[in-house]
Amino acid sequence: MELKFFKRNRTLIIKIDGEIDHHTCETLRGETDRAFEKMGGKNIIFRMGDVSFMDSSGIGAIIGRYKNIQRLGGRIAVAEANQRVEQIFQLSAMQSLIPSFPNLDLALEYVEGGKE
Amino acid sequence: MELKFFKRNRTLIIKIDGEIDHHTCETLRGETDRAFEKMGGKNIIFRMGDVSFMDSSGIGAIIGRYKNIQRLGGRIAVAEANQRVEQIFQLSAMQSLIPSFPNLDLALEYVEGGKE
Amino acid sequence: MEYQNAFRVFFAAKSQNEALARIMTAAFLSQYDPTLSEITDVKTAVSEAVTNAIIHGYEEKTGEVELFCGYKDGQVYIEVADQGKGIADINQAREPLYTSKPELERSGMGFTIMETFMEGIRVESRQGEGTRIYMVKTLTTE
Amino acid sequence: MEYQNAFRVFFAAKSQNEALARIMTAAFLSQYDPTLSEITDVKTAVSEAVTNAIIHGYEEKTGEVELFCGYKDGQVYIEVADQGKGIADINQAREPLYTSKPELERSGMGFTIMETFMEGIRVESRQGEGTRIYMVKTLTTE
Ligand SMILES: Nc1ncnc2c1ncn2[C@@H]1O[C@H](COP(=O)(O)OP(=O)(O)O)[C@@H](O)[C@H]1O
Ligand SMILES: Nc1ncnc2c1ncn2[C@@H]1O[C@H](COP(=O)(O)OP(=O)(O)O)[C@@H](O)[C@H]1O
Repeated sequence: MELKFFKRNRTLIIKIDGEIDHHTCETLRGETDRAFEKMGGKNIIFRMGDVSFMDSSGIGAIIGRYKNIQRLGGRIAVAEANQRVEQIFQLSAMQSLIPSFPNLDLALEYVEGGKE
Repeated sequence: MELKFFKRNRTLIIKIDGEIDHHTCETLRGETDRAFEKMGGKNIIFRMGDVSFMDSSGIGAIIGRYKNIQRLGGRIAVAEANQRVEQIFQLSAMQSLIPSFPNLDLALEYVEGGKE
Repeated sequence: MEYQNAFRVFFAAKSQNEALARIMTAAFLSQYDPTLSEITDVKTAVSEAVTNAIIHGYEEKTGEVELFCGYKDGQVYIEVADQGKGIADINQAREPLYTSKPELERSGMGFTIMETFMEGIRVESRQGEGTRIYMVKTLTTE
Repeated sequence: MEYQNAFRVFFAAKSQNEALARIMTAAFLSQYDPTLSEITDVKTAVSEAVTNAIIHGYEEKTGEVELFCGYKDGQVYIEVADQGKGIADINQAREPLYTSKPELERSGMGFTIMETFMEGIRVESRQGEGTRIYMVKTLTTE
């Protein structure tokens, strides 16, 4: 798994490439939290277009970030998830908390639309 | 492993794609012998540029074809073998019987140069 | 049962072997021309079960995980086993969203995913002795 | 020996599992950032040993092949074993170009290739009980 971090307005964008499982989630969690602290910001978007595999560990990691962010009044969203990743989100009913958008622009619109 | 058969003059050219091991050699042997019988010809060239793996089973199969062909007065050559395949040929000292050429043209020149 | 082909592997209960288990499973399956989606279904279920063995069975301590893959008449049979802690209440464990390790950010969706992506799942577990999961999937054949 | 990571797999002595054994080995090795050439060396040696178990050990009849891969301090340890026929004369068997199955178009180069591509190889065999090959390779580390 490879991670790339970008900042747009007050949103940290994390592009995930490769496999998300319990093993790689440790990196995903650690690096996301570090980047969020260092780069500042309020919201998080996970760009998942290049995720080649994800199991339930991915749900745990995303919900974990949601819990942290939400405490600070921020929003979190997922963008570009493929059908398989989407299916796993649906099973977990995660989408009531963390919406999933087909592209980055829609995700940005949603997270930046949160109250100040 | 995938095989493609071509005929040029009196030479059957076999392009091998993929892995050559004991398992795939059965196909390699069977299809080569069938094609040789059906398409006629005198010589054989194995084009090995797209062989991604080969173990000693490959040597056995090539020498086996050599023995058949030689009885009929034909020649056999290898073309485009990568460094790894070349190394395995060298270990077996097979090259005294079956020369290996960097490209098809040189291999053709050699096999077609045999006596009528 | 007489399988047409099968392997049984034992590996160290280390998280980097989750990917190894998936690759082994996919390589075995690919002999039978499954669809990409079938491969992913089985890989995902194996990933869940192996992860559970490592983090729940052995609680991330030393141990050995067993993975079996067998094929017979269009069906793939999977077993994942550990000799770890065992499950006290299997019914509760299989409930969606139930996890005994929220502090590790587990989602409690492992069993639900195994049930969704495979056809049958059976759980054998004894506290202090370990857990064995059996799963089956029928491959579509052309 | 305490390995830093290891797996031990048992699979049916079928020729399609030669590729499976190579994939498993390569997937295990790739955790340690080997060079492509090191991966191919080990895959080739494993392929030779597994093929020998299938065609010489079990003479293409039913049986189970065992493959072990372990890693410790920059070295990869491989074991391939069968419970087949066994080798009567190990020295003769290890000679380049010696084969007991010329009718199967074997080249007699299996042991030579294992010796060339791995650093150490040890052969344990008893007639009627089976054969176990041990091989080691040191990975270059940056
Ligand atoms: N191999 C196992 N050994 C011990 N307990 C297990 C095992 N597998 C699952 N469990 C128990 O079942 C619960 C639910 O498992 P699961 O649905 O996979 O969710 P999660 O792994 O996210 O906790 C786990 O939290 C754990 O308590
Ligand atoms: N696992 C085994 N069981 C029984 N005999 C074996 C085994 N491996 C090797 N041999 C014997 O050693 C000989 C040489 O093996 P090898 O160098 O790999 O060449 P090849 O496989 O081409 O015959 C074989 O022909 C066989 O007689």
